[in-house]
Amino acid sequence: MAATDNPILRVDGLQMRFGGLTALDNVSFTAGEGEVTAVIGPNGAGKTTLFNCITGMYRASAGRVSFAGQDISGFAPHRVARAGMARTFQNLALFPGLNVRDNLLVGAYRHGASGLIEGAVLGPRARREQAAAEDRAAEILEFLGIPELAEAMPGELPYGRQKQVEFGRVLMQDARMILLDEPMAGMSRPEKTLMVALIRNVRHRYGVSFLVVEHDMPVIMDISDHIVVLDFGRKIADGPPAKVQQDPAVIAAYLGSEEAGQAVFAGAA
Amino acid sequence: MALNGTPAADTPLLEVRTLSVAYGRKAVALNAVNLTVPKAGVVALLGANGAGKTTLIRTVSGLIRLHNGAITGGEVLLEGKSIAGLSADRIVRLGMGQVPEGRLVFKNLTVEENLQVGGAILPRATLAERLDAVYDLFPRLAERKDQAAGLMSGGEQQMLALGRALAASPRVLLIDELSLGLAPLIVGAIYQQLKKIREHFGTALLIVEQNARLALGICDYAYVLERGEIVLAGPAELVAASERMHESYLGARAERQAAAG
Amino acid sequence: FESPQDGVYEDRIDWGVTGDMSGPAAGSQHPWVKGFQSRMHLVNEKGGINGRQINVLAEDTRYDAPSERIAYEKFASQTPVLGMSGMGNSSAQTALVPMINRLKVPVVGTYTTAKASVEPTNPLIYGGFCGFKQMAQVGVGHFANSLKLDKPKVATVHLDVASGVEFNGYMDEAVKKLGGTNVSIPIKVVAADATPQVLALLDAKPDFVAIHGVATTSLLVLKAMQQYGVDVPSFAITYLGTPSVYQSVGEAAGKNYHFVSCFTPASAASPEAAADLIAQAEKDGHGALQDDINFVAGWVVAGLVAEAITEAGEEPTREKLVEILNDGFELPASGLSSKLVYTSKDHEGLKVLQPIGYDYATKKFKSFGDYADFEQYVN
Amino acid sequence: MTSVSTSRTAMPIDEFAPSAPARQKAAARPLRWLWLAVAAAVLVYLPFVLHDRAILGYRLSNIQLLNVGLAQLNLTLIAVLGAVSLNYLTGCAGLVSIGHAAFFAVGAMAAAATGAQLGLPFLVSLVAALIAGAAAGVLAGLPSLRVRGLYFVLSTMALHFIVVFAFSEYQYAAFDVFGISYPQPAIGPFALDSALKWYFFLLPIVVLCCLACNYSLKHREGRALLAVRDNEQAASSSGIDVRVLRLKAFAFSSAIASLAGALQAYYLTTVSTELYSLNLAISFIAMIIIGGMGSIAGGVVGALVWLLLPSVLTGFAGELGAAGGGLAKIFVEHRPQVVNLIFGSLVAVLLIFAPGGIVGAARKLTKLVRPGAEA
Amino acid sequence: MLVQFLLTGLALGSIYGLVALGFAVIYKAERVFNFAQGILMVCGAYLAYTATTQLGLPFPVAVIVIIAAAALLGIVIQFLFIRPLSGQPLLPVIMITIALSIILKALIEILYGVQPKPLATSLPTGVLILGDVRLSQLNLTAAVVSWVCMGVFFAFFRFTKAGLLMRATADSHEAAILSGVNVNRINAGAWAIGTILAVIGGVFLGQIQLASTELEHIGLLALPAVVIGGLQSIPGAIVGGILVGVIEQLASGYISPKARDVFIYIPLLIMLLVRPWGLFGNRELGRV
Ligand SMILES: Nc1ncnc2c1ncn2[C@@H]1O[C@H](COP(=O)(O)OP(=O)(O)OP(=O)(O)O)[C@@H](O)[C@H]1O
Ligand SMILES: Nc1ncnc2c1ncn2[C@@H]1O[C@H](COP(=O)(O)OP(=O)(O)OP(=O)(O)O)[C@@H](O)[C@H]1O
Ligand SMILES: [Mg+2]
Ligand SMILES: [Mg+2]
Repeated sequence: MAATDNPILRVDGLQMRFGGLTALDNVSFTAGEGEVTAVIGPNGAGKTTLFNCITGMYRASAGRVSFAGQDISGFAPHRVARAGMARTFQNLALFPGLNVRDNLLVGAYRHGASGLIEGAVLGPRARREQAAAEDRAAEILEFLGIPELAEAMPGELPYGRQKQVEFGRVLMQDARMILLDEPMAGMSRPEKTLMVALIRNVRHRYGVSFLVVEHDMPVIMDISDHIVVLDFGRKIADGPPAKVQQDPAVIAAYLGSEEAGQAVFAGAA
Repeated sequence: MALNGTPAADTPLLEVRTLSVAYGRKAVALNAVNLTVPKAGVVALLGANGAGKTTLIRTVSGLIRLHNGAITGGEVLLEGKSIAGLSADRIVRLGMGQVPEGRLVFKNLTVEENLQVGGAILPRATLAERLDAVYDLFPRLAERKDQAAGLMSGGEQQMLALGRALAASPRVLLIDELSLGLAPLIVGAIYQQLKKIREHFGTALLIVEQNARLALGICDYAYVLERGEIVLAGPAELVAASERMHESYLGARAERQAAAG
Repeated sequence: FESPQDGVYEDRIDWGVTGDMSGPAAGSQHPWVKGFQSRMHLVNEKGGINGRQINVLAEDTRYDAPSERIAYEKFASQTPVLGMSGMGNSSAQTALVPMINRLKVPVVGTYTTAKASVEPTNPLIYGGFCGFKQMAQVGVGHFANSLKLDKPKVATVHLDVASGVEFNGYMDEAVKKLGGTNVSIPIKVVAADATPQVLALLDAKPDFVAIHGVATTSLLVLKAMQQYGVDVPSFAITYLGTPSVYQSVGEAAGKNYHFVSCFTPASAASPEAAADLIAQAEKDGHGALQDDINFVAGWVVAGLVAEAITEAGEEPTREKLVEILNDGFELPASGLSSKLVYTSKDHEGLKVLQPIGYDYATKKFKSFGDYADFEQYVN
Repeated sequence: MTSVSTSRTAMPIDEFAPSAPARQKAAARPLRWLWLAVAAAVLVYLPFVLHDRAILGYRLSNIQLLNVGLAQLNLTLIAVLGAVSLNYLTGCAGLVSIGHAAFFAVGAMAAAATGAQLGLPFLVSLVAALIAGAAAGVLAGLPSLRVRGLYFVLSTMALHFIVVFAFSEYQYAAFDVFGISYPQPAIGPFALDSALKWYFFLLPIVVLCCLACNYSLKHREGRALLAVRDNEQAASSSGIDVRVLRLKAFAFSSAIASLAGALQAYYLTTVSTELYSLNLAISFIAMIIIGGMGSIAGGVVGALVWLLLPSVLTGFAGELGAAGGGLAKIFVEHRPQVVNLIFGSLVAVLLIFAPGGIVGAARKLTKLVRPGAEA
Repeated sequence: MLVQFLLTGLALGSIYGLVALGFAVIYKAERVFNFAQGILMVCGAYLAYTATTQLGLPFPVAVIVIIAAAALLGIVIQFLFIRPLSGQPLLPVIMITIALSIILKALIEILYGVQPKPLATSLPTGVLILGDVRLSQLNLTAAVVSWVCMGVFFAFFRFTKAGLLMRATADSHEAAILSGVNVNRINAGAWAIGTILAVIGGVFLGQIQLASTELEHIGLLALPAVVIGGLQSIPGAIVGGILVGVIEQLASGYISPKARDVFIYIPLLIMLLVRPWGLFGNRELGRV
């Protein structure tokens, strides 16, 4: 299994309880460097919770997370980000009061060091960082094919575009690993296709690793090297797409077998 | 472009006539849209992001003003009577249910309370019966009766939103992006439930869906919206078979490309 | 003759008034401004002063120091006035003293007198209200005398703000002079109840009580005293001399409650002395205010101003006005106030006070004699 | 509006386009300088107009000058500092505070301790006020680590009452009941002893503070602040330490407010605890709402409107009342109340019809008039 | 003495609690932090003045008139000021309630003048003597009324459909509309209730003191009361009010009246840091 050869992320016995509910129950897996790892599972299985525990949004009840050789268990979100991990959110998380370019610029935060006062007095370092970040943002907007939207406010954009902007902000972080929570929900098929291409591209150029939650099975089968399946907070399968797809437990819990599954699977390559 | 065939001609349940809608002063979101939902019919509204699907739903349900939009032309008829000027809650009480985009549940209320609010327009006696029917459709909701809705997962909230709309026993149900964020199994199951809803309750459905294939699988009739205009309309099979549909929405070609690249 | 930079024109003289007309002290300062304006209406109706109408420019300063500052500078140069009256916030007044010395607009008839305005005597500032010191002296003197107390035990309920602390200081002084003791009992401006204060009173067992505050303070203290059966006489500072307190505490608690004042409410004054005031108040729609001590005070101060302007002659200027006032100026007791004296060393003005009570049967105020009878207590 | 079209030509997926960044430069540069020069000229000439009550020798009536005087202008400048700093905190950092008057009190206390008690020079006590304000700001910001929204608002209200209590204890213990008196401020040999001198001392301070706030928002941490306001979670997952940044913003904002408090105390020569009422704090909130939240210009405009409007209204009410008539009688009788009534209604109308404040409304207008142009 | 302080604090605090309860109802329904609650209380005192002194109505009639007028006032306010701002963030809504209080205060001063008015109603004004402890019957009546109101509203929100709809509307405006709820009517109802409660408190306070716009500041004490009790909690408002009343008595009695605010706001601060949702409130639900 490729993932374990060269893991960038190692999740070990992760557990998360909310009152009486165990949202994550002793989940362990690894994600390989430069690979796309998918997390799938029925609604409420704990996928978002898993993301939240890894990125420090929630403090796990038990278990460890190590990233790029560093133990990041219990890190606050910003420290996780600074360690080189970036994420998007299930229900979109943009800064509605900032235009698209500024949204992207926030992504460059971790590469700078200048403070409030330095900015206030136009200190040289602040200006330098600003210029560098702006150049980078322009590049990324170009890359996403939306340079003309730099001045637009995110609220004016359609949902799919907003998702792209969020992705752009994540790219600004130059992270080693990117966590995407349902990046393609609400997108049309051609847009999904473009998004898939984007993910591929980023991964190949920069060797960025991805951890992706997505319900669109064709897409998942298409892009992932490795799939982790959760159900009721427990890991029920873990392996390459072809194998997971055949796994009876997965079919029973998630994919379904009869017409329902067919409808969804009709587009699979 | 209209493909052959129109829905049943006798007074349709819901009819949208040359409807135009704009946000703010200039942002035209819908342009002279015509659409019909027959009694107990299932109609799908397809289209890319930003095509105006949500706008259409909001206009029909009267919520558009809450989102700073305004009707600039045309009318909306429910059983032949214009409802364009009515307040959204009036429209709901006239029998129009809605499952909005992005799961608007009452986060601080329990599942049960959410459903009770949904059915608040019903008399007390029928309400209990109706709630049982909803729980039958979604056993997961029955399990979580007393949980606060805000703590449920995305998919569970989606079910709740659907359940809440059904609790009011609407004659026509507007559903915006039902499959968004739902696991395939659940999507499949819910679509099965939609069929049941129509059969059991005779509820007409207007379904907005990104997943064209899924929607075409259950609807009688489909409309395709592009940049605020209907560009394709016709019976489901015909729409599904059309060249344009294949190119843009069912994505056969694009997918093959992606797979190759 | 015209002197626009001093607010004197062919046909009118501009005169400034500041007061809290919509802020926390409006309950007492608003009637004062109204009294001032009413008196000037009367002056104007009688032909003004030397052919000039008096034009009152009233600024609402909301008990706020910056507003007071802005208003003063306005009066100095923006809409220049010959002089001004009012200024009812002692902190603002303290803050303004340097500005007054620089801009030299005389303040004739202050509503309250801050220490910094009178020590040392300032040629530009003239008191127009009874001083806290005299209130304490007359109140203590009168009660000690009429209750035949040797070493009076006194309790002073006062607000925990600047003027309250000051008043309590004067009470200490006045009581100590008689060899008695004074207990300070602070209370808040915004209070819903005076139970803690009255329990402290129960503890102190005073022979009589002095009250400093706003109308509500008196009311709460009196009601609580009644509730806890503290039956001792009390007196309040001048500002509290409004009928509403008496009316709402009722006779049982109100008959033993007095206030000390250098002004006489219309109903306690002789009919002839009060006739003008009552007629004019009715005319201006202030009938309800005629018995309010603050209205009377404003009325009296406007009279003082009119008299000073008259004496300044055909060609009044700020300088001339100051000269007149600073050089030994007297107004005899009018029936509505005690006599007013300014000397170059003393600008306090109204120094003699009398205790005043309320007669529930006639719904009128009553005074306990003549101002002259109480002169003995003041020094 | 760009909408997704199905026949889109493919974006350069396989190619990064390292084209030169199209950073927008203001096309109308010279015009902008011209505007700036005009604004500067007006600001410099304005105090002379108010002082002489005339423009170029042509006398103006009080109403023509909107019943505004120089002292009022100076106090307004100080209030601008308060409003701008609150807008930085509330509009930009998203921390709603009704404790802003407390920082004015902190500044006044710091100035009292250094200037009035220790006799240190004026400028030194201003610096002391800045430092004390920053320190108090950090303390006041601590609850922001725990609570959000309304709960935080209430913690600032608690702060207000606690600081005011401290102020009055300090005042009564170290000074007298009438207030704290400040020495005559002077910069070296130059005494600030007239309204004109004060104006030219205050103006650059205010301009610099506004610029500083504005610039900080256009750079790394300032922008991060806006991000935190808009979406805390997304901000923290971009590497922003939300807690520390909030405290920094608090310190920055309250340092300016505290400076303003010290300046106000010196300007008024004596201040007392009653000055720092909840109403003062509320008036700062009103200013930023009226002007427009989240922009520095909003703070400036709001302070001008809030402080100058009542005086203008009072001026006109006076004129109207003099005109006579039935309604005019109410005007004369209840002028302060009528002014308050009109004023409160104006605020309400603004809130209802221009939720972005005056600045927001102006921006919308310019967008309508010149599409594509940003104000 | 301690017992006396405690009991007086309890009785007085019940009035704060009553005002706080009105505050909590409005907050619960519409998420509006109503700074005008204090001036609404003042309106109560003046309404009572008009009804009893100016119109000379018999007390029971006056009570009905006052309550009807209060409900109308609340509905009008909601219609004119609050409805247009629905969906706006925290601060503009706080601000419009402040603007509202400026407007109401000015109107009252124009209509009634700035001098306080004595208020005389037929509420019992005597003294109840229990051993060493003396309690004003007025305060006791107020306490009883507050407790009754608390019980009524607790039941209302818990067990009635209108209560459920009110909670739902508070949660999500849009979702409530989509459920066929006439949210305008619900919100107007909440304002009517909130105003009635403030007005009742105002009648009591006006009677204890004078009808005066300065009563507004006492209304401000309802703010810490609701927070300590829990912003949306019905019993919390009353208990918070009582706590504030007791603290006020103890601080004024044993330390100094000046320290009162500090002793009220420091516990508030501690409460915010330790248990921000208050003694009786619920945690706001939130998840990423
Ligand atoms: N903050 C929280 N408090 C209480 N319960 C929570 C919280 N967050 C999540 N849960 C519960 O944990 C379970 C897992 O939720 P999670 O959001 O991780 O699911 P998911 O796999 O992302 O589902 P979906 O695909 O529908 O988004 C759900 O049952 C949810 O109700
Ligand atoms: N509140 C609003 N104000 C201004 N413009 C809006 C608003 N809501 C939507 N729009 C614009 O109207 C157009 C149609 O949007 P709509 O939400 O109806 O599309 P949709 O077909 O539902 O898209 P999606 O599949 O992304 O949900 C878009 O260009 C969108 O940007
Ligand atoms: Mg999820
Ligand atoms: Mg949509």
